[in-house]
Amino acid sequence: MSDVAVNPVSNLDTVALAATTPEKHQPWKELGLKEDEYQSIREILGRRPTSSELAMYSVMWSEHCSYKSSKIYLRQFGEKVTDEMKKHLMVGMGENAGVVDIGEGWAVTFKVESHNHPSYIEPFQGAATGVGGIVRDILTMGARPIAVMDQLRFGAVENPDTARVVHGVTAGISFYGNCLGLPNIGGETVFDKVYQGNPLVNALSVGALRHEDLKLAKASNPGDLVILFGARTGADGIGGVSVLASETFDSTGPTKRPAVQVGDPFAEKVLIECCLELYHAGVVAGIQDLGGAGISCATSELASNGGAGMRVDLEKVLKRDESLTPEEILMSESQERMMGIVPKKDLKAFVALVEKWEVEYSILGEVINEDRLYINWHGEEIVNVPPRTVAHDGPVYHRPVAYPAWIDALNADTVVAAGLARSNDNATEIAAQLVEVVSSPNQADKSWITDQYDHYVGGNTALAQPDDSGMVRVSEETGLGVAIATDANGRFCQLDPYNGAKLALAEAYRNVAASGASPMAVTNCLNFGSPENPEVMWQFQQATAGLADGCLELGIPVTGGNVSFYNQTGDVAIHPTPVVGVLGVIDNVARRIPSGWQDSGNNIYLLGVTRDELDGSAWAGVIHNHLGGKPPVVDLAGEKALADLLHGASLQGLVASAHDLADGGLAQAVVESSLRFGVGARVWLGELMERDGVDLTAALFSESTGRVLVSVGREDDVKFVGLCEARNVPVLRIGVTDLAGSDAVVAIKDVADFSLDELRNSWKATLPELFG
Amino acid sequence: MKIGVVTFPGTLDDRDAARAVRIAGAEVVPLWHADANLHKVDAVVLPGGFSYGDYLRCGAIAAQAPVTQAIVKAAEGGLPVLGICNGFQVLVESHLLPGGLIRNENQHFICRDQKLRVENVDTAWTNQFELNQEIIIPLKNGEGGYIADAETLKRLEGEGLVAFRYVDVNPNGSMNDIAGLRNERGNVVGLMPHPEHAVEAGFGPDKAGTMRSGIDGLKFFESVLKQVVNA
Amino acid sequence: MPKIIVEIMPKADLLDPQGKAVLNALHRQGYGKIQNVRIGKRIEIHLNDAPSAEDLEGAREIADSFLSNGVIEDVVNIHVED
Amino acid sequence: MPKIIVEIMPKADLLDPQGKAVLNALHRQGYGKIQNVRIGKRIEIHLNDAPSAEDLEGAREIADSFLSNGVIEDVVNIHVED
Ligand SMILES: Nc1ncnc2c1ncn2[C@@H]1O[C@H](COP(=O)(O)OP(=O)(O)O)[C@@H](O)[C@H]1O
Ligand SMILES: [Mg+2]
Repeated sequence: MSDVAVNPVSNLDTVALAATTPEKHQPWKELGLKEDEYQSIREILGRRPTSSELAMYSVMWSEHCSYKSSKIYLRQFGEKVTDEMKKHLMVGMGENAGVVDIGEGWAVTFKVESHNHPSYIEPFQGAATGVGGIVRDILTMGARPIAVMDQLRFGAVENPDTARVVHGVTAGISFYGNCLGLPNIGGETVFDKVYQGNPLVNALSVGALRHEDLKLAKASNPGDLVILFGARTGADGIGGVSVLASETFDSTGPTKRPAVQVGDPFAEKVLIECCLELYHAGVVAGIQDLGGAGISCATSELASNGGAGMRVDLEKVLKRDESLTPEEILMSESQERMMGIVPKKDLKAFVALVEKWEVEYSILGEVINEDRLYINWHGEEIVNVPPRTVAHDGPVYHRPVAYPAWIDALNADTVVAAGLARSNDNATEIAAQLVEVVSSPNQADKSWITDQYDHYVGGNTALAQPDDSGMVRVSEETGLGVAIATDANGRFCQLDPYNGAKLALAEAYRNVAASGASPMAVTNCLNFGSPENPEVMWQFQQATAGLADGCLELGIPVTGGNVSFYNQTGDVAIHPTPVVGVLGVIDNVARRIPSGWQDSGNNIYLLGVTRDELDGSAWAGVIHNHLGGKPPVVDLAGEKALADLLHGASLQGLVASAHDLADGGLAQAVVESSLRFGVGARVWLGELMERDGVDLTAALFSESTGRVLVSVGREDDVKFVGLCEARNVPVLRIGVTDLAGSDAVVAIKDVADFSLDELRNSWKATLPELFG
Repeated sequence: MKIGVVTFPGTLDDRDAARAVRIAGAEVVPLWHADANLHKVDAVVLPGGFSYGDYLRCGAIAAQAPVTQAIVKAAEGGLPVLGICNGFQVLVESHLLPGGLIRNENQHFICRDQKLRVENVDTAWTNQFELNQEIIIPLKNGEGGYIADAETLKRLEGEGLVAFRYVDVNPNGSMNDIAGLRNERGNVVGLMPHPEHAVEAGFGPDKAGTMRSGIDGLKFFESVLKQVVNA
Repeated sequence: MPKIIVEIMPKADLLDPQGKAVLNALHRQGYGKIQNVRIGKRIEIHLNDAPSAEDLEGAREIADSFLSNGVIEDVVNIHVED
Repeated sequence: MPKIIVEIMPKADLLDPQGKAVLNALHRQGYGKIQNVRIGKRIEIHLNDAPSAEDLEGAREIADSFLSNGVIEDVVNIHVED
């Protein structure tokens, strides 16, 4: 902080000094504030801010913490909802994470968050601390974290820098998640050159709690103690998240201090167990994790949320490095810290528990009955602000929005207009295309990554990779559990962000339904380019509207999420990538549906209809290196009917497997369903082509939505088909499951008999060959 | 019948180990790292995880804990002790079992359903298996490569102290495909794979034709029950 | 066999969780006088012949660009042992 | 602040998978002259005052009994830096 960096005591910028030196130059610009923002801070305070106050406002008013560009759009997630949708919501948007009542006295909380920029600079630590941060959000709600997921976007596989990021990110997630003892139950891995300089690392966590254990981040009772506990505060990550996440890379950070944070999952694991015991003992009245913006955020938000104030002696913070200035302490993003609000009468019990876990703590101050946040440094007042103005009254922007100049041309460049060749009459060629699509990096087996993740720990994992959603048991008594799937197709969103967001929602919803659970709530992580680019802002406006409208149509509310802007290199933004996570509930995880067939001789049915929808598809990308046209049509009513059907069928135990169709279309789904347990299949497409009026290429590779591939035991056939007909879900038998073993085949009539072993070899070899 | 399950700071699979003990039909007694009192348990499980972050060397800091010191002494007196993954590393660092465990050959953490061969059934924890039985047990570790000097290896092989060997795939570069060891007396067994993750149908490893239904791990716990009852 | 020794430590400003855990363990073992512990790497590069100036230059390059991660680590020493 | 430096290496005749992986990577990068790479630890123990003979004795003890595992590692060096 060049000219605000002052010595601990001698050169301190105090409130008194600020009042008498109004004209002192302050580095608001270097801290990322705009002139009018700086002026409004002066107006709020009626004087210039102290350097500590400036540090606080600048981090809290950054894009990352204040959502200043996105706020006006995110509101609709709270507005486009019915009472029915809110019925199961115990905590909605705005808290650290939303909380959903799943019955039997249980609730779950889940959220997905980005750690994109740090993960490009230092992939290992960036990804690791991304997991750490989201898990603390879940813990803060009073929940025991029970699983994690990771949504990854990397650059092109052939770019030499991609391997650096892939290795670092996956190792970081593996290290942190595994050490925490949280099963990794799924995620996404996509390679595309648009993410070359801006990989996306999103992490999701889910936690479970009893209703009565719900905790909120607020300090409302005067006299309660403000206690910082967990790791010591150090110089790492000062300005890290806020500056990195708020500006493009060429801008320099405000300090010479390292901008990266180093994670210590061991400290976090201990913190989790310690917090859960503190909750259980009933000794914390409010709690907040320290993430981006550190103590600035925790103090101002706790006070603001509780409608109270706080008095804090900052020198009491336990430091790793005694040379830290008060400004740096306020901004430090050291990991594995929590701030608890503890009634004085409970202090003894609090101390006994933190000491049991050998967690360090220090009492910083107390809650006061005044709308003020006072922070002192060795007795001198360095902060005196209304907490709300820091935490919640940040600037709100109505950024200019412009319809992208390029999009009409892109939409006109359809697969048909571009004349992409189809090999409908050449069985050899189309068979080769199938293998090429299936084993392309985005469609290939992800176990090179997911085998680095512990999916067993906890003993409650009912489904994980490679199944359609991750599922964990919440109640060991009844088997009650939750399923989660996340999706985002950046290619579709580039073509049409409104429908692209709906498509992401539809796919995640369908994945949850395919696993046997009932979709219930939505979280999201909106990854976009610079909000200062009106065309990016248009994409953002479209995507948020699409997601909110889609949720309303499906009747499931958004409970929280995260926005990541500035994902661009120079002027080139990433594809809009709104990662949508859907959480579903299942009364007994024993009822879960696997994504592949386990027995031979079952019938294979395709639910839904197939249109000639190849624009933006994996086929267009992999075979023709093409992106253009319009994404597939979204039919959310159809998705709902499909989900209801799967739920009904699962209750009656009618389906032996279900796998949704998405990237790579029917071809991909058939191959994956066979590979899941090594059971072959015989498939014919003639009737499908005739019924839906599509050619062989579309039958195999179209990415029409609202489709699921199921296998059904012969004895359940009549009942199952009857159920589909009763619910008006289009159903067509397209094949039968075949033998397992070394001569198992996926036989597609008029295309080829693919040896399952050969398919497996190509599908499995791709990532190991690329990344070792 | 009481079986102690140890928790160090950073232990992760203690709840799973406790569940396995309960499913096998024994009573669980939680043991805390800082407490040297073993509460008269009939056997002890050192579960998996990252005790003290597994910093320095896996299991090295946990080997110094009061509870470990007590367990070492009791094991020398014949108390059945099972070390799973990090627990195995603690046993090795405590010199209850020979050799060392180092970073996996491919440098990655690996989680997979692993086939093992039971090579010794004369122990407190394997007596319910058949000799050379092949079982599937989840494996998950970053530092599971077993190493020992030539002389130690020779002794292990010569005296039949290899309890489990990896079959088909050696996932971490362990010498002689060693997945687990026993001590001379047979009361102490350590292995990298996780039997406590294969005790409940629905949550175990995949078996041919049925998802997540493998429960081969249950026999470890049934073995110790049998052993203690017969003792 | 001649070796080039490259010594790498975590940057002073950054958290060294490993060092912290070992420090705590040593304190528990009664070594209260120890103020801090930091843990880094010692990498031996074995060569057939005594390293030339060029080899050392190469080692320095490797140390900075590959063996260490400049974002979180410092190369604190490079020297030759025979 | 004075420090005692403890250097630990994997035993010469045992596998060092990390060293091997780095060696392979260096060969791929064209450093063909390198015969072998081994990776060990460099541990700094920070003290308030210059270490006494007793402190050094203590450090040696810690190094042998705790910082290294004699079954798989050797303490190759202990020295003081100021
Ligand atoms: N980075 C990752 N982390 C964890 N699981 C992943 C990751 N990438 C992919 N997976 C898992 O691999 C499987 C296949 O992924 P994908 O083909 O993208 O599924 P879908 O098409 O159903 O969205 C899924 O179970 C998914 O959860
Ligand atoms: Mg799917």
